Amino acid sequence: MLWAAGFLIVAGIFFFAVGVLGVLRFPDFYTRLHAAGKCDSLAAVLVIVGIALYNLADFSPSNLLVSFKILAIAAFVFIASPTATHAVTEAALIIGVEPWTKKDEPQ
Amino acid sequence: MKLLQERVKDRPAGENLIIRTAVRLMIPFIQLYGLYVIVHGHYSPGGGFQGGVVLGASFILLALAYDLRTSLRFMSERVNAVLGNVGVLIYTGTGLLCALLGGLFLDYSALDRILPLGPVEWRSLGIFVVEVGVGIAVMSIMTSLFWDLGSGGEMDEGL
Amino acid sequence: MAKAATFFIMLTFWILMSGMFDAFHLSLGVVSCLLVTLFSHKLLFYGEPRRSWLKSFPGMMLYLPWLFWQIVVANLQVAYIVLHPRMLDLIDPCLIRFNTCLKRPISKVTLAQSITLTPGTITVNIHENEFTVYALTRSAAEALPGEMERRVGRALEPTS
Amino acid sequence: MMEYLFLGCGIALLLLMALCLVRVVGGPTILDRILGGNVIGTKTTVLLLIIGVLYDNVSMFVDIAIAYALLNFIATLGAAKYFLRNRNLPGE
Repeated sequence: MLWAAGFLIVAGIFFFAVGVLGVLRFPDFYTRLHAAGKCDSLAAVLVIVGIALYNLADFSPSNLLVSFKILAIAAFVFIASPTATHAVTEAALIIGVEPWTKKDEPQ
Repeated sequence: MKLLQERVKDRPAGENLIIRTAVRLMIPFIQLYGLYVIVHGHYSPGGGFQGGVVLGASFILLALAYDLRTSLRFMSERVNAVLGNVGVLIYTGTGLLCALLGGLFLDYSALDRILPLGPVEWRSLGIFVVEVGVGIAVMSIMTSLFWDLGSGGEMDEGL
Repeated sequence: MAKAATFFIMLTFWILMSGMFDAFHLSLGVVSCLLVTLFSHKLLFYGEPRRSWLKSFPGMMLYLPWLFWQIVVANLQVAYIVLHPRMLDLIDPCLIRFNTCLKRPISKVTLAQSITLTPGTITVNIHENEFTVYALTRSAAEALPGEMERRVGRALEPTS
Repeated sequence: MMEYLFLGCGIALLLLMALCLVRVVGGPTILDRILGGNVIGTKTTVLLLIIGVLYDNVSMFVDIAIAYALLNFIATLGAAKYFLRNRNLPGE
């Protein structure tokens, strides 16, 4: 159980790092959204589930309830993160941020 | 791209199916969480103020996802004003009652004279009552602040 | 009906969250659940036929693990793109449109959220039956709607 | 052993948040800044949980983390809604 929790947490940190690198490296706003919105939500869910498993390692009823609460955060992130991404995308569309396309790249 | 922009511009600002549905499914849980934070104020972090902020945030979320009119349908301005005053009244009323019964302001052990439960129990119960009052007041003031700022005081069109 | 269902869902959530089972806190929980039910019973079951929520529950439970697996796979692809030194050669952003045959609003929203959660694609807009999706690479764009739409349909649409 | 893992993860998250701050400070458009703020907020939620594990008091920090995630979501949605209403980019 502890090893599974540790593995999940390390994987989550890896995806967080990928998300941040994506935010820094991608060329325009829309592509940055891909890295920011999604890598982050998966990473957050992985780390949160890992912490819930770690919390269950010394088993007791109150720890079980705390783990349920931690999983509730995961469910919340799972619903809220794509909604926020969608809202920001539509706002960018409205104010007319131009997307980066392949043609703009000088050959 | 252009077609899409036109389409989004033509639509009224509250007409977003995705945001609406997600917010609709979340709000009851958020309200319950706010009440939980208020009620469990003396065992866990939080208490009246934080719970009130979460409760007010649920109404703000409703106004953001739909529009001001919808949030006014769930919580009318009159009810909101009454709730704010009731919250403050609970807080000062408890404090004054303690003072009238011979203690200091908000000295809950004085309430022991009404119903002898023991000063320790009265202290915990008194904190609970005061926190409920603070929570209600904070919720009402958060909501009405957002309504007034979001609509410029006109209350018909807004954020 | 909607009120009772909301009340029981809220009460379950309260008991899971509270962790205190003395009479004082439980009665406060019941009062809180009643308040929430009073304020927002219209929100949780909004304009839906009554039994559809219960009926679609097992379908959702079957759908979520598959979705999670898809998210992990797609995330690994995005990680490959991000960590590649010549990243700009790999990406080719484009907007695509497709029509869906899903009827219920909730299943449309589920499909849109699934598309957004899968890296490489973002749902930009839903207009009637038309989805607009912004994709990071051509291959991610071509894989839509396909498998995901069929699975959402099987999980949430009424089988007539 | 696990404590060191959690400590390392916390420090790594802090470093990643500092990197995100680059995007917040120097983002070309205002939406980039909002996005950076949102990313930092998600990391903060996780960081709060890790701090809870380190202090051996998870049940307390969970409540704070839930409230933080909620307020982060509302902030992003509110900012997006502002631009949906106003329809122009300020300060550019």
